[in-house]
Amino acid sequence: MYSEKVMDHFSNPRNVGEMENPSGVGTVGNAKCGDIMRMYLDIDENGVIKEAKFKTFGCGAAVATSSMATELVKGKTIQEALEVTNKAVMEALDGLPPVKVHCSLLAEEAIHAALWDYAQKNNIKIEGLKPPVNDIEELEEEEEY
Amino acid sequence: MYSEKVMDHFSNPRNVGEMENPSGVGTVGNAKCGDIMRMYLDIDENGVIKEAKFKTFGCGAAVATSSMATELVKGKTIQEALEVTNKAVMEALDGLPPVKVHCSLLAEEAIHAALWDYAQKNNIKIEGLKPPVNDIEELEEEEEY
Amino acid sequence: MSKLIYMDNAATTKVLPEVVDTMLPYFTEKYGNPSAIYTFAEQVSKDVATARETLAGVIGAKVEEIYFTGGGSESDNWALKATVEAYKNKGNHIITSKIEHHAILHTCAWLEKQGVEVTYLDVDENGLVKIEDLKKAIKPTTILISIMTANNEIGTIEPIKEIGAIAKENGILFHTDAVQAFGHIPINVDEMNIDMLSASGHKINGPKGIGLMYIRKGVKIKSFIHGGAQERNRRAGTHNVPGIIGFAKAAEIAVAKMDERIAYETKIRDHIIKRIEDEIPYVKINGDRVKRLPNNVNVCFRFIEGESMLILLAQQGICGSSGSACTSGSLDPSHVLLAIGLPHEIAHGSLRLSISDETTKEEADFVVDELKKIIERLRSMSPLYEDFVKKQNK
Amino acid sequence: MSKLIYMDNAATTKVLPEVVDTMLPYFTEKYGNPSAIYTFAEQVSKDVATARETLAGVIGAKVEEIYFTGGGSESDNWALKATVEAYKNKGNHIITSKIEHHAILHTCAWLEKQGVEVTYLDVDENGLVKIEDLKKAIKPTTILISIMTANNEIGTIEPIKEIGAIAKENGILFHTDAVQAFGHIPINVDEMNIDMLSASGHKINGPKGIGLMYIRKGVKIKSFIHGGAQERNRRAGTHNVPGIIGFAKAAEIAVAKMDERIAYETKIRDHIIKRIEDEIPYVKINGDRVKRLPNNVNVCFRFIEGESMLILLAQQGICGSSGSACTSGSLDPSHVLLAIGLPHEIAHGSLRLSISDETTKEEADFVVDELKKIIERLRSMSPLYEDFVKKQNK
Ligand SMILES: Cc1ncc(COP(=O)(O)O)c(C=O)c1O
Ligand SMILES: Cc1ncc(COP(=O)(O)O)c(C=O)c1O
Repeated sequence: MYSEKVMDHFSNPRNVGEMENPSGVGTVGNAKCGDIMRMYLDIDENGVIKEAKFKTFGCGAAVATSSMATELVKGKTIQEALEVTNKAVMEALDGLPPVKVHCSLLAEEAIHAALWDYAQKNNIKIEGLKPPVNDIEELEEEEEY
Repeated sequence: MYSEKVMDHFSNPRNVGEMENPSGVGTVGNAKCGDIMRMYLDIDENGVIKEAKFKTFGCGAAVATSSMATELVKGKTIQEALEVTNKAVMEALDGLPPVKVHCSLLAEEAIHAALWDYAQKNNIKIEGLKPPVNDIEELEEEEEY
Repeated sequence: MSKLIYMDNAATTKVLPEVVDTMLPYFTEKYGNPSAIYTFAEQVSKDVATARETLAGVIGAKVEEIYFTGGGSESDNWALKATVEAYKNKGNHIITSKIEHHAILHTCAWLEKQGVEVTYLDVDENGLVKIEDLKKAIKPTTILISIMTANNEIGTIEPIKEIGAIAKENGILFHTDAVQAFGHIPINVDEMNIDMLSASGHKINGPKGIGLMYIRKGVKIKSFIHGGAQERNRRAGTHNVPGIIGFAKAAEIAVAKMDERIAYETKIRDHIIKRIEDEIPYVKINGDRVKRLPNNVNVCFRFIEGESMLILLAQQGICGSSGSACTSGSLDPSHVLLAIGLPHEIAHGSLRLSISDETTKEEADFVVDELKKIIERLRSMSPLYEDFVKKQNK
Repeated sequence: MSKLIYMDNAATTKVLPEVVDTMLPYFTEKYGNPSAIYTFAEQVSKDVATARETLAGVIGAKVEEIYFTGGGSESDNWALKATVEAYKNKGNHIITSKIEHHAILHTCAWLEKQGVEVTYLDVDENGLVKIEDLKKAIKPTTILISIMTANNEIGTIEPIKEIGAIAKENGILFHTDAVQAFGHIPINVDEMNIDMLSASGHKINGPKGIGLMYIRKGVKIKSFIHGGAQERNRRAGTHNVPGIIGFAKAAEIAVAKMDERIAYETKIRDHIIKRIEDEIPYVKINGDRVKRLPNNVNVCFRFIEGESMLILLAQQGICGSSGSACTSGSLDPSHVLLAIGLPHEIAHGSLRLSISDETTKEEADFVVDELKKIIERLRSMSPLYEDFVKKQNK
């Protein structure tokens, strides 16, 4: 079902983890739909992404696209990072099965959400960046299983 | 599909043939339905069936029931022959598949038709015998194939 | 019974040993469900995809236009019922022929009860649909034309290219029941403008219980068997993997040797027909002499009934079939033989011998030799023959 | 990948070698069409009759009450659609449950579009239909109750004896989808007042592409696949003889070792469940603990998603399945897990392990050991788990 690249990024995901004091962090997706991606970015004073980390709840494609997205934005300027589209992520992964294309959209959104957070914190405006649709819902306090 | 008895009477039918001057002859069935039975009887002055012959156009069951019917009526008086019912013929053959039961009815009818013919020729009335429903149609004169 | 001489290949065929060999691993080793995501099943899924490709190739279709079913009957039912459902806004009239297989005719009868209008086209004395009749039958409400590629009883090959062209011209869908033709004679869904096509594995030396439906891309089609998401949501049910693999292997072999087989079978077929016509009186060959499946011989022997003939043939090890009523348990003989204009009493005496490329000339000759004796024997006990002879002698 | 550990027997099973051996002659030797009248096919016809007898015996049915189909999905479709057609003068209301297989649910959805009224019963948190709800749902127009014998995802065994009794009391037909239960647990159609029952060959180590429907004598039923006169005119299509023979052989074996297998599988099942509950935090076992198929383990691991888990398991050679949406391509996770009241995010993290009597304790332990590592790993990369831990530590 998945390409070798996808399987590689799923089995050995790059940049998994949290960040203590990220320049920006964004969480997108929806637990109801089974996909949540959180991306942390460390951005230096020149606006270059020095480090990226992620955590993902989701399928193989979701994990692999998160991993690939962090790889792709690392070392890029904010403007360059904005051009890391879902198409770019998919291509870098040698494609995804049709039913999984939405996962790559999530990766694009996660980058945007993290950059938005960075912009908010630093009170700057990033050309071409829209506020993320934050559709992650608070984890309800269910009874313990 | 058929019992051994049926197969025996089909493969080695008893009493196949015509009769020169039969005491009675009856033809029943319908070429359209794929079954025609003709029975010839030779009846002596005491009303005992000395000889029976048949010709049949029809399936395995039709042939076997004709054969068995001729066997069963041979040596019987007319009254006894009237009691050779389709049930008797079937039993003597160790049964017939359900879809073939109508063939045994034909055998009973053939006996009756031959007896009716005998009665007509000799101007006598046989107790319990009804005129045959002669539903055999004249062979149409089709073009030659 | 000595040797078995199997001449009922239109009913079902022997599965080729190579086909069985190809299927075997999918029972006990590669048994995974191709819908599963683990590696173990992924290979199976790929093999099913390859099989689909092979089968698509037989009729010049695209891979994604092939849907697996449980057999030819299911495909036929699906084609008719789902088209009626999908196109009910366009109309509710179907055109078919009087000589279709019961899988089509009985489905049509059922549809009529649901209010669908069905036109059953007459055929000519060779079993050919008349193109003029077809044209006349088309109405603004006609949504589907379903005409078989080749008839299972008399072997007549219908003018489906012409029919497809007419369907296309009139914006009507064209379905063809190709159960007897798929893998036997060349079919191309594009050249022939076929929108839907039914085929079955066991008619081409493949396994029983597997069939397919070709559905042209763009044709709206509803599911017939609802449930799981298999076959792109159009046909539910766990894939019959060994069946699919075997069907494809059989098709591959059939296509590879099609030309050769057609030539060989045609020769044997015509030899049988010639000998019967030359050596047995009062016979009629049914079906078109030329537009005919290479493996089909169908003949009526006057004055005798089919089942008796079949049993006597069977006693010599010969397997054939008959359109006689008595083999089916109904009263009427084959609707196909009646549709080509035979009177009942003649239709009752029909014999179909459907050969294969394994049929030898010796077997063919043996069959005709035995047939001669059997016909003579049955005529000698036939009251119809008795009457006929008496009439002749008058 | 080292050894294959197959724990997806609820999806499909390996065909037993003895079953394959029994089928083999019917491909290349006894390939005759059982409807034919020649001796060559007569033996096949007898063997099919014997197979029917064996299968009837599994559920205490009469031979003539068993009809062969192309699989469980076809049987389910047939049962519902044909009952609606046959009993339309009586009413048009069907009662089923929210946790039925899609072969039932999607057929019901289709029937609703045709104007049929369907009540989908809720189930309790263990997946059990509530008898009181069933009683309340019955109307004068109710013609059919269709409740599965055992659920394919969570393994819950429904109270079908009680349901059958209620159906009978109210003069309503009772159909049960026994695809997961047939040959696995005892079923008796008379004791349980079952009028119709669906089963499928490939769930009991038999072949794919063959199924059956039990239809009690006296139940009016229409055909679903129209055509030839097979199956006493009720299900057309050339018999899938090897499939039938293999299905019967598999059933024979299943019945012979049923008690033993139930005992063994239950032991392994409960061992897996206990270890998971003891050794992995934040888990929920789904389905009834006692009224449960012996081969079914179903568990939700919080904070993780099922497909990822399946892929990592597959990398260790372990085949399982998940009710996660991502395995099906839809957005919603399993309707069964939602119906037992799980929130979406938890339902997404489900794993079904369906064992067999070939599953060893070592394999079971290996699976749990691997599972522990996999769950830990996936949680370590889950933003949901991160949030959860932070909240706990507050
Ligand atoms: C409960 C249930 N019903 C129906 C089916 C459908 O059976 P099949 O795949 O044989 O069509 C299955 C299995 O897929 C099932 O588990
Ligand atoms: C022309 C035709 N259509 C349909 C069928 C039905 O196919 P199956 O028996 O595979 O269901 C047959 C064969 O029986 C056939 O010859």
